[in-house]
Amino acid sequence: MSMNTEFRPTIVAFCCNWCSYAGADLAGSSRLAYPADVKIIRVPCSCRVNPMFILRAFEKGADGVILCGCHPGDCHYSTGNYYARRRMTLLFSMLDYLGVENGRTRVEWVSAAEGVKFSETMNSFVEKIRSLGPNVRLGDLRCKD
Amino acid sequence: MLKIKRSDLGTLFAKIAENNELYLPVKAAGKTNFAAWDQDADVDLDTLKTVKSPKDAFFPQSEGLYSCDREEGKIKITAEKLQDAPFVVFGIRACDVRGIAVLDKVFLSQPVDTYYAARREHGIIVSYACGAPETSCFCKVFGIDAAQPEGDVVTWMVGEDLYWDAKTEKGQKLTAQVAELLTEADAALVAAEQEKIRSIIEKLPNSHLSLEGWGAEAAKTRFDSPIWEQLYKPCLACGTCTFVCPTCQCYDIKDYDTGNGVKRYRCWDSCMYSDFTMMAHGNNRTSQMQRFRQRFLHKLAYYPANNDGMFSCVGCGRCVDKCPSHLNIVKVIKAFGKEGK
Amino acid sequence: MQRIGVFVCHCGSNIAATVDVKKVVEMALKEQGVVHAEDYPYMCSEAGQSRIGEAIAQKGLTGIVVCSCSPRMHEATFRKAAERYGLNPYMVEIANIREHCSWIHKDMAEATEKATILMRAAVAKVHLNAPLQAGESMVTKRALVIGGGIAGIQTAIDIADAGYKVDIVEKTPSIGGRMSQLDKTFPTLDCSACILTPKMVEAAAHENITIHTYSEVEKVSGFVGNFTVDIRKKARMVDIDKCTGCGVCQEKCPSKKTPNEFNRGLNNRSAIYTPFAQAIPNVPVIDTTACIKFKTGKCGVCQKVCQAGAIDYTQQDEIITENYGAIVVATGFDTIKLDKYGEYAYGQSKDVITSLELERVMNAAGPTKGHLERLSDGKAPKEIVFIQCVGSRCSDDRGKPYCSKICCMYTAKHAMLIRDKYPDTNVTVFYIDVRTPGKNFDEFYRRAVEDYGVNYIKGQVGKVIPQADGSLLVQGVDLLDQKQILKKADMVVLATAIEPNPDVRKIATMLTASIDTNNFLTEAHPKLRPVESPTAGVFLSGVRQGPKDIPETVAQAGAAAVKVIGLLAKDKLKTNPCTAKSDELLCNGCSQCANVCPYGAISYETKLINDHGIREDRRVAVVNSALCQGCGACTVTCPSGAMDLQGFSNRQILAEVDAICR
Amino acid sequence: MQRLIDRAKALLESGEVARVLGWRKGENVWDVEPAFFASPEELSDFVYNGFCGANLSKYMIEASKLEGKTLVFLKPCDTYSFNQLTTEHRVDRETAYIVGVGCKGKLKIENIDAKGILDVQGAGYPDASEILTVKTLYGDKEVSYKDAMLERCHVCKGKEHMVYDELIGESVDTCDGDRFAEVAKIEAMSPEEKFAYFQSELSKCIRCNACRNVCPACSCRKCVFDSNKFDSAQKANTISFEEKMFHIIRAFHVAGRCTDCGECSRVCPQGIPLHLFNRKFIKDIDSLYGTWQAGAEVDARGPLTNFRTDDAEPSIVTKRG
Repeated sequence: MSMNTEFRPTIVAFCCNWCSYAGADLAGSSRLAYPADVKIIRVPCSCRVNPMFILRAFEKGADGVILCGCHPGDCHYSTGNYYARRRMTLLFSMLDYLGVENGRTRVEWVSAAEGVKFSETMNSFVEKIRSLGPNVRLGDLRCKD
Repeated sequence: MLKIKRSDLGTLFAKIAENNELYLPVKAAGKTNFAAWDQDADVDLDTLKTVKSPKDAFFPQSEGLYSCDREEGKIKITAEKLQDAPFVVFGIRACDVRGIAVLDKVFLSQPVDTYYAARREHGIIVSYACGAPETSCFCKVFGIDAAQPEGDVVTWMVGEDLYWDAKTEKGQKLTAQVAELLTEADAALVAAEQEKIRSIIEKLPNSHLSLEGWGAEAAKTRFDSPIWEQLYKPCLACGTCTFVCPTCQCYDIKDYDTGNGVKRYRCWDSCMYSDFTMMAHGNNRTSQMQRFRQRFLHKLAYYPANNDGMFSCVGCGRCVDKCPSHLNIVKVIKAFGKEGK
Repeated sequence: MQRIGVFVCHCGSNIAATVDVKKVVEMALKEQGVVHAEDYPYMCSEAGQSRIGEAIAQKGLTGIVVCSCSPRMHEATFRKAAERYGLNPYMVEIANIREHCSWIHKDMAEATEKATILMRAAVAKVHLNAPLQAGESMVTKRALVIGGGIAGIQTAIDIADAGYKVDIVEKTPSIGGRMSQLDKTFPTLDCSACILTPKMVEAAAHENITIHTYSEVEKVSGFVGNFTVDIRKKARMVDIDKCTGCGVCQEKCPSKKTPNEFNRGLNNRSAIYTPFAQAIPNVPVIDTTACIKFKTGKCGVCQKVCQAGAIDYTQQDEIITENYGAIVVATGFDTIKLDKYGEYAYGQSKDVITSLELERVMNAAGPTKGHLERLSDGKAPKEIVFIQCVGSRCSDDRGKPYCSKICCMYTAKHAMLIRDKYPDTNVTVFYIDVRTPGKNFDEFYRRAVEDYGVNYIKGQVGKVIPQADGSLLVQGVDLLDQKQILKKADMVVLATAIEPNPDVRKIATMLTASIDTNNFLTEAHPKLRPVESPTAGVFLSGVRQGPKDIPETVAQAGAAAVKVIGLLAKDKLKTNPCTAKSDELLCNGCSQCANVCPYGAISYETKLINDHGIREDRRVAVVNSALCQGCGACTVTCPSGAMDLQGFSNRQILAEVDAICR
Repeated sequence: MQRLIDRAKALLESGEVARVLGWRKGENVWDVEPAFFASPEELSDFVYNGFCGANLSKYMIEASKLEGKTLVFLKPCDTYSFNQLTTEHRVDRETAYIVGVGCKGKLKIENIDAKGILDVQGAGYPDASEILTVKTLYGDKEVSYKDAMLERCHVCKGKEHMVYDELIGESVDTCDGDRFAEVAKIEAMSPEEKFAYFQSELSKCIRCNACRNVCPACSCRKCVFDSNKFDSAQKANTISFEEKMFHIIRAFHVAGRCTDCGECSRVCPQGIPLHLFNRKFIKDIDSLYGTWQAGAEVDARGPLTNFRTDDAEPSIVTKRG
């Protein structure tokens, strides 16, 4: 299925501590595999993720960035993911507008009970990034040599 | 005096580019700036002033100095390669040629800036007389003749011909490379064109600006003038004037962390910025008035004090055109002139 | 420069079978600042933890990275260990190489490479960690309960019984709330007043409870453990200490034309009044908008007839300020306004009433002395139609999207009581669904249908048309029989949706407690922290949090009390040090961060700032670390980067990003 | 114009205001500069004409710190910025005496495609004429006022002042374009075309920060791109990524706060249509979260510090295609 078996993307996943990080833990304890290309960064809440972090990841060579948080309405801090949702919607729309392939960024709500969803999400995201190929439009060339 | 048909310039550029990197005014996304030439470049010799001056060719806005990489627990330092191939900058106006002379005094005096020196050594300046000077021009004030620029080769556009006159050894070498495309020409037509240019320059509103009171002594007499307090107020503290200026030469040195090492580079800095010359203890210029004053006194007093009275303004008028608040050196010169101080 | 120690756990074979731990150790030693790295079979064991201690002592470590299981599992363990060995606990970071690596990958080379990268990210983060100290704040051992209904009363009694002082602030002249207006309660049909009044008396008599009736919360400041509250005690015009509650003033009062709120405006009351006979305190108040003395200056009858000399026309509102450790919001509900439901003819016909009005009609102390009669002509109704879901489960903006939860049950109660007392009166109920989850609830409903012959029709009523003869024509549909129904009725009762009391926004804003789109207060967690507000120290009790019946309300009131007791039992509170912090030099004072803070933890001060030699007064954000829960919403809202989150700082997260991407 | 000067003089003389913030004559009709006038005499240099495009709201940040009130002349579009700054506590309404001035559209000298311009006749206020007569070194030329107008005036938000103490002068509706047409045109491009378009525009950027420094929403005391807080300090681009980062983040920071005053595009020395970034966010905000105009009212809560529980998911970007 994979079009580009040689290409091993770098993928950064920001996960909120209370839902998605726990969901990733559950995926782990349930032994639900997903590619090692995904590296998780723990943040307290999806609302902690600054657009700067995402652009920085791309700058330094990430090929895809995914943000996972509690389902809307379930935020540990009650409202954090609502703000994150607006911020990411606008940011992703801007990246699309600038001609960056819009599959390179994603937001997914994953609860602590959704180990299966976490694993499936990561599998499908990696698949998408592999099909898009390396990120050339948002990277900083200095990091590539 | 040699010449080439305007319509054959594409061939000339291609010929030059065979042996040299070639930079010239290129229009891209509606604005003309000096850029590397290629077959598809939209060469623009009609726009009088490129947005940025051609100083980039010798003193780029950003340039790598060296990089540090970790190797087996040790740090390996690799210096950036110096310019070692010839390159031609075509179409530099008289004021901008003088601008390079201003930079030379800074970067070529001891200690010599090796990055700049290498570029100057390998760079060939083909200057280009100003067919239609603009309202904002005031190069005459600084003794610059827009009709007769300096340079390794000087060119004029007269009618449908480009006239070519090599002035230096470098210029002659370049001329030899393209000799097959050039034909002998009558210098009298150029002289007539020069007369036309000079007559327009006489009519420019700022051609007779008085520089009285400026120069080395202004550092003392005008530093504490209350006029600065009046003048600076509209300044937004952006760097437009410094970045379009052909003579501003301040730079900052920064490190870029690539994750595997550090690339040290320098980039233009602007004395208009609040963090200009910021040091651990703070900043020696704490107000925008002080920063504003610094820029103009540098051009009109400090630089002349250190360089035999040579001003580091060349009257190109880019700041006059580009300042978002319409502040500029002409207004500064006039403000002091009015006061008669 | 940090001196970092990296400890790689085998977790038996959980990690070591998939990750080459030796290789991770080897790679760790190549990282900048790593002065010690080792692997160990079980880092979480006593022996494993002591390895950390040894390395701290011998190598002078300033930062620790443990590559092991999820930080959700053992971060606290390793932080405590570090503290035990003299290192600030917040200098420890965990690289999760089990759940996020060894357990999901099979290929050893791949898993080892990933583990190495996760280790690097943690090392990069530790480089920027700073020691953090958990702060402490004192706890004022007194609680405030806003609202004196059954929820508030129960919460107060439970807290008071545990030995803590509690104040109840009640807006109306008496405690008792909605429950005092009810006639009987489902599913037991016992008398509401009979079970409520003893609770009211108990609260009033409790040595730990102070009741402020006819009072409102005016201002709240402070934070968990340390709230300061201004309470406005409205002028009663009656001296609460002198009044004997004899009631003569109310009898003699010449102004008797004010709609009686307690009876939902179905009859009138005097200007000086107690809302109901069992009111606590049994001290009347003067409604100065109705009182002739206040309107014209002439009258003073009550003062003349008062034997106790308790009437005092000169009383003024009084503001008292009290300190509390915890606040419980139990402000209850009201029925929605029906002005958008013209089709039911409420307001056009006196015989179309809400269920709460029916409670008053059926109550012996109500406007009809408990006789079921039409309010228009006093005749006994022979046909009564109940309409369910009036404004509940509503898809447009006339009503509420939610189910009011109690209506199905009280309608069954009403129907049953009517059929029981007036067997010749027919009762028809139009419903969308009958919802009866709850102990003995469905049995109760079935009794209404089966034993009492209540006629339930699944379908909605389109229109109620008042007829010339005084009856009401009800147009409805029977969905099961697929037919139109035209029914003549003598009385129509609307099961009106309930909503939080309309003062909700004011109180929520004061407490910085968030409210949802329906104006119910939001829970800290809808499932796991249902009686806590996201604002620390603020708790929820009763219908203010969501629709519920009396037993649920009482249960929740008790739960809120337990949370309050748990808080008040502490002398000091430890505060989470991973809180937001504003850099005064960068702060614009623009207030955007406060807009997104769910806890009201950010305030603004004007301060003299010395910004690299420029001295000026600036408005800057200040974070109250006792209130901040560390979500980080403010940090992204802050354009200048002045606001940062300790423990998850911008630079720390960027360092992790860089380490992963390099 | 004389009415503005007379009113300013009267207010200065009565002591009601301590200074006047307006525009000062330049060497030519077009190079007017924002200026403070401290005395009635200085007002002889006051000017208000078609080239007074500069939005004076941002200067009120500093003026708010001074003793006494400042009379500030604000055009209709400038008042949005003033309100937004008031909302963010950056200016103090109490220290401003706002005279709302009429606007007939503002001109951009670069839009007058002529060499050696000496004078532009017909750019005055209130007697702006439909045809400008341009005197140049190389002969006279006629240009229509509309053609010489700033881009923003063609998509004007309207000539109503959102905040003022008094109004002086007439306005003329100049709106003759669709504010979001350019954005929609780019949205319709293929990713490759979009990328190529922005790459060519942004590669002109010289990081002079004029767009940032003129922007009334970019009112940070210290910009993140000047501080070490994010390791993001950048002075000049070294490669194209940094310009993109700068412009994306700048647009993001002002999203929901940008009033679309158009100053960024007006001042860019390289003519980069910077408003296309901000307007993209405005268009998205309007369509996703309901029409929003920053600065229309004081103390309104902006769309990025607000939410609805049923907001669109970020995946809408992909779905929209």
